[in-house]
Amino acid sequence: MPRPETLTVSFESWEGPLDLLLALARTQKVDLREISILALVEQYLAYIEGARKLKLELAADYLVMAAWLAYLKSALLLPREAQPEPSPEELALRLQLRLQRLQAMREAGARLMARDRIGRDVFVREKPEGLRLVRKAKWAASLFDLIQSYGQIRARTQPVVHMVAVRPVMTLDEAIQRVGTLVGAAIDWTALEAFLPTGQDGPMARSALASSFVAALELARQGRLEIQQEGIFEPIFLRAAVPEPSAGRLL
Amino acid sequence: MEEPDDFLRAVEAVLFVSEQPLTLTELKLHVGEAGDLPSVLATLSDHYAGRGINLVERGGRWHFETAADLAHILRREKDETRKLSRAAMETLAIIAYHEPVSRAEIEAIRGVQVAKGTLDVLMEAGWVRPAGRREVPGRPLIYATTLEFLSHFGLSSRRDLPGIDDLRAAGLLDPVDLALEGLGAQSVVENDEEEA
Amino acid sequence: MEEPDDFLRAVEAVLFVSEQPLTLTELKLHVGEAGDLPSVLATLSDHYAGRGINLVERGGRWHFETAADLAHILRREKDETRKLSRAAMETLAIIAYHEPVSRAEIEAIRGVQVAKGTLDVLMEAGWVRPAGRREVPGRPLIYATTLEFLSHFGLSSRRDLPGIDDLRAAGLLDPVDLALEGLGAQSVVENDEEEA
Repeated sequence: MPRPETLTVSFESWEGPLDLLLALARTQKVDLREISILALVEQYLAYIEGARKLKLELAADYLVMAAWLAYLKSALLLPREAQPEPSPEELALRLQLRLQRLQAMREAGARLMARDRIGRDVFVREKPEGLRLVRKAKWAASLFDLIQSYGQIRARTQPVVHMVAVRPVMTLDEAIQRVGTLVGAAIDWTALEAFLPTGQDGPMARSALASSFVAALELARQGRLEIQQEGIFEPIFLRAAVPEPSAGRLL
Repeated sequence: MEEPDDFLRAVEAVLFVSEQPLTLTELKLHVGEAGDLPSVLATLSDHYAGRGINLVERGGRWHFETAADLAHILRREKDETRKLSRAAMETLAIIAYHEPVSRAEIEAIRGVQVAKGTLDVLMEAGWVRPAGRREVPGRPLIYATTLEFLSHFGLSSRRDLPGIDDLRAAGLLDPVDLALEGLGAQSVVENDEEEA
Repeated sequence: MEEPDDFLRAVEAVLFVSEQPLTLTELKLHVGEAGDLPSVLATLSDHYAGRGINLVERGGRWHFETAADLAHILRREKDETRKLSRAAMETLAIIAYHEPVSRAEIEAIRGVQVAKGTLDVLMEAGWVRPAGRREVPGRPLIYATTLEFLSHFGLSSRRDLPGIDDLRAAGLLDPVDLALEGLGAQSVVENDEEEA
């Protein structure tokens, strides 16, 4: 067996205790399946001892491994019946299996690296022209879009002639007059709409409604009528003001 | 087919990976002098004639290129439907109603400058074409619509375009404020429906 | 030699100009469905076998590359493939032969922690990718190889990994615990926790 000292490489070149163990195992020059674990333990412990004598600084995991191997060695040497669980044979087998696996991957890595690799052994074109995807726009536009656009341009740019549209309206005075007269005839609560002129629609109907409402507010302010509404957006009711004695007292 | 020898294979591979066409001298730097380069190039060139890739010589330099008749395959076209921008739509409408018009005239009608890309888009779409020059100072280019324009918009001639009176009748010439009022009323109705 | 038809010529040209290896689907986008693509690829691949350029399939994607024996002619001084550290090489092999694997599983095989830069280097090279998480406590990330890994190392698929069948048959790709069970070692199962 070669002396462990023949492995003169510094610890920095080992990737941990398992790596060192594998290197030592390979010095036994046998298949990893037939390796003597006891001899390997001896090799490792001797190597660590040698390093200590040289006052090399050892990383903790190398020392942990040394301690574990020392334990394994003593267990392997114990009489059979005194063996603890798990058996030292099993521990030794585990170690052997781990070394085999590491070795297998190390060899696989080397074989992988030795393959014909692109850029080292085989080459692809330096500057391929490339395949082009040409996007061809299909424009979506309808005749309506076209004439609408034209209409907008003309509407936007033609000299604008301002014409004040004559809109049919009910004036506020008219509404006050009308509501004031009609509410006198109404004894009970009557909806606002009942005070509107009939037969109107469109802008005139809207104007009449708005003016009549404002007229009602004005008449209520004058104390000529009362307004009641159950809630927001509920119908608005009007009736002629009934003078109440209590109200008079407060004033 | 004859078994290619290593010299020929080397020439083939060097031409394949090269970034640019190679002269005989440059080729020799790689493949050496072990063979008759001009004859090998001729053999290779024969071999590739009629294939998808051809070996060609241009001005004393050799390179591989794809066969010219396959160009359409290497550029794959994909249709994408896109909406014409408002500027493009308006420009197209002005050309259609007023053709032939110069760019300056289009701008005068639109009241906005016409970006350079706008006319390009319309020409790329195949709807607008340059139609000569206006014989005025500066001889500006004038534009007109194409037959493709008519067929795309389903018109048999430009006379089919609705006239100003038709546009007015359709409400398309409504002054903007009234149009807005209409929109406002509409949106109120919609809101009411949502609340209900 | 048979006269190449247009479909074959198109496939040849598309593969020649493509910037990356192409799948059948990608090829069809360009050459259409006018021919039997797999058979044309086989024909082309046969045609180029033994030439200076070969047509190869890697992980379902096809590309042209130069023949490996011409490396000495094509390799240039400036082409220096960055040498992987031994740790990176082993880690790559472990991922390739065991994928998907977690970092802890890599460490169990190597007997050391995976240094921070090791996986980064492999991912940067484009050979390794995170491939989800293992559904065990802690949900560790797991790693696998990429299609680029296959093309770079000239593998049609992972089945082509050198010696993978032998390693599997020898149980060397199984975890140690599983291997112990396989060996029929008695009183082993309960002591699994001991394995660090």
